[in-house]
Amino acid sequence: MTMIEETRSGKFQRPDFSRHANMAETAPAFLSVWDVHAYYGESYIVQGVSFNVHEGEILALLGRNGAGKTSTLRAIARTGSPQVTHGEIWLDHQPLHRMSAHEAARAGLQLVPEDRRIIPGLTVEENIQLAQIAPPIGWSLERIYELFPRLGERRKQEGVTLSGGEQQMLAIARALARDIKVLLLDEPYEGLAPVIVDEIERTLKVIKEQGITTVIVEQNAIRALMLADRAVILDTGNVVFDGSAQEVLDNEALRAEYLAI
Amino acid sequence: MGILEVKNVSKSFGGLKALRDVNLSVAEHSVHAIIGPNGAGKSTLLNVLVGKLVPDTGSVMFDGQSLLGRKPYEINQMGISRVFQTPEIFGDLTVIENVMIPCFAKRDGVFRMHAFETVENEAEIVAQAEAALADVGMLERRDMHAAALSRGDKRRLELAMCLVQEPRLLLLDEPTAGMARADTNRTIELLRQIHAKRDITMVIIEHDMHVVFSLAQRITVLAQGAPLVEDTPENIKGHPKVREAYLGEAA
Amino acid sequence: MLGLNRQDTALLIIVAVLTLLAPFILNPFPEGSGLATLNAGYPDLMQRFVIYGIFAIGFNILFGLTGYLSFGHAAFLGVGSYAAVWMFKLIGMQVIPAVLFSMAISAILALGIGYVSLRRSGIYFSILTLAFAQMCYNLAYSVLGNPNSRFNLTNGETGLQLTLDDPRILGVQRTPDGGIPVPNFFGIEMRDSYDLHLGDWVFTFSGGYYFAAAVMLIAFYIAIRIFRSPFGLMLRGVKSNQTRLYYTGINARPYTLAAFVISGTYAGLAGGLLACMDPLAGAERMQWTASGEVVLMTILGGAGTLIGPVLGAGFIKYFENIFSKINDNVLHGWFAFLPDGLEDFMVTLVHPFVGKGWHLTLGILFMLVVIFLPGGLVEGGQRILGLFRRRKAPPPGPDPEHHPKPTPHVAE
Amino acid sequence: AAFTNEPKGPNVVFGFNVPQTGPYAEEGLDELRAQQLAVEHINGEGDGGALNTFSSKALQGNGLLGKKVTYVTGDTQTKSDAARASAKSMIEKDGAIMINGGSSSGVAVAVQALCQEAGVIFMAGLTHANDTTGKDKRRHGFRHFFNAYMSGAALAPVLAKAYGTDRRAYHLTADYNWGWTQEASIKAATEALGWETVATVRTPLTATDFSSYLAPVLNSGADVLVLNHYGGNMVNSLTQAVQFGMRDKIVNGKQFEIVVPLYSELMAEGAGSAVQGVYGSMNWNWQLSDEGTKAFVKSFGEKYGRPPSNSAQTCYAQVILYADAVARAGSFHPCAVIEALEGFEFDGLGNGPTLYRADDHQCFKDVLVVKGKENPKNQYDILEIVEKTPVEQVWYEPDHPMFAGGELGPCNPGE
Amino acid sequence: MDAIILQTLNGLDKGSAYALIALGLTIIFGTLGVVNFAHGALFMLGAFCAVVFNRLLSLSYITIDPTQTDFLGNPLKVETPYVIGWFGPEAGQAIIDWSVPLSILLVIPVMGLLGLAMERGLIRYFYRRPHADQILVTFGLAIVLQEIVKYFFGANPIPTPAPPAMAGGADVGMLLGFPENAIVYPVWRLFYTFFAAVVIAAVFGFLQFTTFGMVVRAGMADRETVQLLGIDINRRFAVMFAIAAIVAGLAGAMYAPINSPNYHMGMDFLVLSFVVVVVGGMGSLPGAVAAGFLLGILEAYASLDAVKQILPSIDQIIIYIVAIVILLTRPRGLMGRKGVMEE
Ligand SMILES: Nc1ncnc2c1ncn2[C@@H]1O[C@H](COP(=O)(O)OP(=O)(O)OP(=O)(O)O)[C@@H](O)[C@H]1O
Ligand SMILES: Nc1ncnc2c1ncn2[C@@H]1O[C@H](COP(=O)(O)OP(=O)(O)OP(=O)(O)O)[C@@H](O)[C@H]1O
Ligand SMILES: CC(C)C[C@H](N)C(=O)O
Ligand SMILES: [Mg+2]
Ligand SMILES: [Mg+2]
Repeated sequence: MTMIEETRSGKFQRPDFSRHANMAETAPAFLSVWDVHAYYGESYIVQGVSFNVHEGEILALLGRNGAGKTSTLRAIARTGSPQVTHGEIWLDHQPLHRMSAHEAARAGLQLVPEDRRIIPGLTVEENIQLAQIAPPIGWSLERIYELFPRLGERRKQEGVTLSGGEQQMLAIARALARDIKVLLLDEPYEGLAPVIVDEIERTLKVIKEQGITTVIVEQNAIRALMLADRAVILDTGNVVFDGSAQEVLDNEALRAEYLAI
Repeated sequence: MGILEVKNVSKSFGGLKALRDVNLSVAEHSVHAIIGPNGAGKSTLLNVLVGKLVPDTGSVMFDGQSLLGRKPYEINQMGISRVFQTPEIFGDLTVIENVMIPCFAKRDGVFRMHAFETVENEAEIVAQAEAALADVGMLERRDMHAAALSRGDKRRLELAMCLVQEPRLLLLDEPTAGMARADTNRTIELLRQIHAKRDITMVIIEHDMHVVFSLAQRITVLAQGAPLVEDTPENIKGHPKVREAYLGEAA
Repeated sequence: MLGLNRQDTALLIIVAVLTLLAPFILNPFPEGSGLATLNAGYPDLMQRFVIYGIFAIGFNILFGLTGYLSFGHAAFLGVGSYAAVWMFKLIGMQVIPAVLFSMAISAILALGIGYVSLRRSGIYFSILTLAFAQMCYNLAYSVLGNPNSRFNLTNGETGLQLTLDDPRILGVQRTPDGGIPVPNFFGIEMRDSYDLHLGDWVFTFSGGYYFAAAVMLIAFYIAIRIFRSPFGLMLRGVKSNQTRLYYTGINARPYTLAAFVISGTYAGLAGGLLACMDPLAGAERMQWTASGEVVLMTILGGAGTLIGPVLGAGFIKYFENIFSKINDNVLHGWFAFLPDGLEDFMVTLVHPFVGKGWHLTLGILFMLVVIFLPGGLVEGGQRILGLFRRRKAPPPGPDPEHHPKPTPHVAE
Repeated sequence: AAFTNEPKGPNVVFGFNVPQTGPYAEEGLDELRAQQLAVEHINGEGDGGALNTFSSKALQGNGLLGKKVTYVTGDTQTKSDAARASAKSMIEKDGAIMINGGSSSGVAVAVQALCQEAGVIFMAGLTHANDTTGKDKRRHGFRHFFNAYMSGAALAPVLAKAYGTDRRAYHLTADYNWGWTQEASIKAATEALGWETVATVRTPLTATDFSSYLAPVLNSGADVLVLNHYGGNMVNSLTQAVQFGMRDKIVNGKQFEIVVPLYSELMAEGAGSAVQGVYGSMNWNWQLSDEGTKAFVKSFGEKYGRPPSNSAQTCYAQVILYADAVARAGSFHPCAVIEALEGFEFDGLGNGPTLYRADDHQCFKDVLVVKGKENPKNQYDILEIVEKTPVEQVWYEPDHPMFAGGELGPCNPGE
Repeated sequence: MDAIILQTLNGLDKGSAYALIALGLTIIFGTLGVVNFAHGALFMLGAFCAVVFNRLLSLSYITIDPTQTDFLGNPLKVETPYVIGWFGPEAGQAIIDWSVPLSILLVIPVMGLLGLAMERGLIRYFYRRPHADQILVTFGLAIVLQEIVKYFFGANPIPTPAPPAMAGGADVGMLLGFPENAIVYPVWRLFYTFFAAVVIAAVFGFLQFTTFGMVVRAGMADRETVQLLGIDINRRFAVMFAIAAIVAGLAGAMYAPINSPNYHMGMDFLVLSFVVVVVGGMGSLPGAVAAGFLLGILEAYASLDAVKQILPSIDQIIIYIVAIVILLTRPRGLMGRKGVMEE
């Protein structure tokens, strides 16, 4: 029995998060990250991060360079590096922390990594097709090309020769090609022209409307906060703020301290 | 006559015309920004400048000398350094060593057989490298493995590697992408200072308009491989075509 | 000292002391005891340790620093040997000109092969060097080795040997009693040795060994300097990101070529020394297996480390020479203290791994080392040192619940 | 010490240096078995084997000059370098006073030169090239095995008788010292009887697939194929020649034939039915009926459950011969041993009366011409002896052109 | 003319062996990125599977025949294979005779399992390790496998005949209008070429017309990302490795009648097959196959007497010369993909 099946059969139960201080919300969390600790070799990078994301919301995960945002996302996606030594991650009643990366992906999680990770040697189209091999499958090729016509034009080109921005589109397209419940975006706007950023922002709203839950890491914090419902701020591997996005926008002191804006 | 003169440069990849008849003149000691939609050919143009790509037609002159047909290291030795869009650093080396290599390149040229000296004893080089790291705020990471840096830090390291060469022409391909806002501002400040202090010309590609408008003296907008307009930042901001094709609501 | 920092000086001194005392260290077991078979302190093997050490040190300058994996280094070793034997045949039995000539010839060959092969990188480079070396081997083995042809430079499979009627224009053709003279260093014959008897122990001090050891120490010292030099830094830059180097104003090619020539010269030096210790040069020391051996030595010891290649060389040579000689006779000697049935059982148990089975043991050890010590033997040493250090001062552990696990060295 | 490795304690050490790994390993292992057997016999263990039939009675079966014989073994890997390293370690580390073994002429020549320099005796094992006792001879080296010239001299008349004198031969030759001298010897001997040599082609020692060398044979007009191959080479080239249908061909109106000048039981076993009817020569064969042979085969067969190969026999004989020379000289001093061996005539070790010629340290005795058996009765019954060529017929003078050049040099006690 | 035809056949035959070995090797080396020095050993194990299968079929019971004697004069022990006991002398003997082609039944499961075991137990820990480490560990493994085989089967080549029906020569010349017996070529070698073509086609079909090949290539380039897309790349790597092992094993088993198997036959082929793979171009299956045939045929032509008279010893170095020329004129071999193993 795989983890997923075991969970569905009710063998595993969600932990009771109420005893955790940071969990102010009462609504049931869709994605729960609870006390995650992770290391790169000897260096202790994620130092007990906990937060909840509710179904259908957009959460902005913010912090300075090196705060551990990427590491947190990678820990959630079960990449194996950083190595998670402690903690639990639950996605819609499934214990992600017991799964391997591909099982987590099949459970409905998708990470768009910060360096895009377009696969060399594969064309644009093959890069997308690759996402449609393992179930569950999401958007069709046509629908994706409709959203990103540029990719359609370049479908036979090798993915890695795309321009930086085109690569970013491809990375997002790859996520949409899968049927996802939670989308983890690591700096999706980086290197994109402002018009495209607008475009993607609109796409994210569309995605949200379809009920997909999103965690977004972005250096352009203001932009991310305007989009997001809630925000979590990390500093040196610890959660220093967990609350509504508006609160951050309003609280200048907070922004100055942890985001320097 | 600018220090950098690009004339009628075209470059195709198979059927795709990435650059069509690009003309560009960069005035000496100016900061010149190139902006434009994704895939417009900005990075391709830089690749032509540093010798990574050979254009199909056209000429590229730097300070009166043609750059075409020269090897990347020769172009660098002429005083042109580049920051790449995805950071290119020496991952296996420490941060300080990363910066020392360009120092040596600057001092010794393309090749010098100094097999019997000791790196640590090169006080002048070490000092230069440390100063450059201090400039970008990375001195405390001096002995870290470069591969273990976070992405923003890699960017800064690469910037330090270019700055330490005191180039005459600095090519920056999205130098602040992925940097936290505070650091972006610091980088803008740093670039501004360097520009003021030294006789340096900069060509900068950025999608972050805050950076572009704070630094650039002239802006060229590239679209579909050809220059759309070239003008001062104020005029570009208000240019309707640019707003539509590129800036969107941001400006 | 000598322009080295403290750590490197310490390393050099330790290596120097170990090489000087090798005759004692390698002969820990008294003569005549059952375990005496495991002694390695006899001239020939000690010479091999240091000579292959030189070979591996040189190989590591190329591979360890630049990452270019040459699969043809044995060609330089072989050419060095031929060059030295030719000097013995034509000029005389003094080793200095022979060794210098070896280095010169192999440097020239390395320049040629390196110039062409370095146009490619990665596996393509490896195969080019392999192809060149195999061509050299075939030339030496058959084309230039036919005794009936005028161009018999190598004497084919039999190997190039000294004969009584070689000219030796600056030396003697034959010794007073009519034999072939012996290679010497200003009168110290390479074959000279002196036995020191201490109780049951016998320690042999050999002229050839000390000559080779001195050369190895010089070679080692030069290697340290190269590792620590700006040149070495550039080479590591090549390994790490060659593209970046080009855009930083550095032409990587001359650097890699220089490294290639230096390491080829080291190989030639080793080949020349082999011929000094034993003036016969055979073609098989140029075969790919020989090239492969130095690759294995370097990786086994720890590529890119200073001392690793020397350790790797010693390790492999030890097995080749000592384990291959353990026969059932010796095994019975070892297990004689056991009751008969058990003795036979133990002998049967160990038998497949020694004597003709020494390859098996070596293969298993290769696997164990690389699986459990990714950094090679050097890493093994470091871990042992680490254990001692840790025992002295346990670091204040973090919250025990979140104790960091060491990164697994094998990637899943 | 007066000479290298003068035995001081209760033991004297022999060094057995044979290929234990690599393509000739099987051959080497058989040699090792024989060497161990010889040591047993010298020390008075076992049934004494051929010591009982040996013409010299100097060995009493109570060790050697009051010392017990022990031995060390080493692996030559069939490479000159490795063989020399191994021999050196036996001499330098284990104090071996005599080195015996080797399964290739290259190795033999290399180790022989080494023993000369070091001042110990080398009793060559399996080496068949003329050079070992020809231009590369050494005072300290002795060869009991026969050589390529003798093979030619013995084989040619038999071939002429079986196949006629009007034959055209094509040689495939292993491209190294041994192959060359064998090719030259067989060529000379057959041409003297009227055969014509169409071509001589060298094949690399490392070759395993000979098809591209065999293809041209058929169109060359040759009607005999001479395979100057040994070991794995021979097994492959012979079986492949048979697969190419060569044995069934009629060329020039004659049945096409294959000859393997140097045979070995172990290789014949490897080639299986392909050897049937193929001629070759041997130094010795276990099916000989002289007393020495019978005694040795019995003692070897009982210990190891298989008949000895001719390389085993040669190594056995060499160990006994060395020990006997020491016993007769009453000393381990190499010069005394050399003197005792030079010109020594003996019998009873197998294959009849034998002379160790003083001029070049080559043994002279009868040579066997053998043929692959058509209907083998058992697993070991592969070869049959066709003729025992008398020693006179294979005799040559030391200054024969194929052996000229080189000198024995002085005796070198070392130290 | 007939010499050229014969050498062409030889080239095809040799080329088939190179191509088959290179095909398996390039799957591991070019696709999975593992420098597998144990690939030769897999080839050798395949050949020994044929030997073992032959021995299994020839498993015998012993009776003592007092009328005959062995070499020491004792009564002879006669061995009769069980299959002959069961199926009668004729059918039984036929089964034994056909043991080599039948050994496919043994080779596929054995080599497949071995490949899986090797990948799961060892190789998978080395995907992300430097090539140097891969070389060391696989070389160690190759030695171990070789020594084990030597321990059980001895150092001598073991004759493993083709079935009698295919053991002789075929008169190829007659088909081409030559006189009788002008061009005779061993039937088994012709069969080998045919067999190689079938195996190559099967592997190509599997990898080109399914997404399997693409996924493995992608996984090789960036395994983490592929896993993040929900694909269990480990399983696919293992399957790929098993396929490579089976191909090597089949190549070896069918080669047994051509070259009697011995324990070091793998090493003999190892270096050449690396050359073939690299000349073909890293990561390219068609490249490996093309290079295999190209080098095989060139090698055969280089052994033509006419050629050798002009350039002595050319047949021994032709492969290396061609390799050098190709690698210097085409940076990535015949059909290599950019970026594979260039770092
Ligand atoms: N592979 C690695 N090995 C060791 N340390 C690492 C590794 N990757 C990242 N780190 C360290 O972990 C810390 C957190 O890195 P992370 O990439 O998570 O930061 P981030 O918040 O995403 O920063 P950025 O905004 O720059 O992308 C940094 O200090 C970085 O140096
Ligand atoms: N090697 C190549 N082969 C084929 N097409 C290429 C290659 N390099 C670039 N292109 C194409 O050329 C066009 C210009 O690319 P370039 O990288 O110059 O864009 P850019 O302006 O830098 O965009 P961005 O802002 O997104 O980085 C793109 O459409 C890209 O797909
Ligand atoms: C081929 C060798 C193993 C043996 C051969 N008799 C020789 O003298 O060289
Ligand atoms: Mg990040
Ligand atoms: Mg770009």
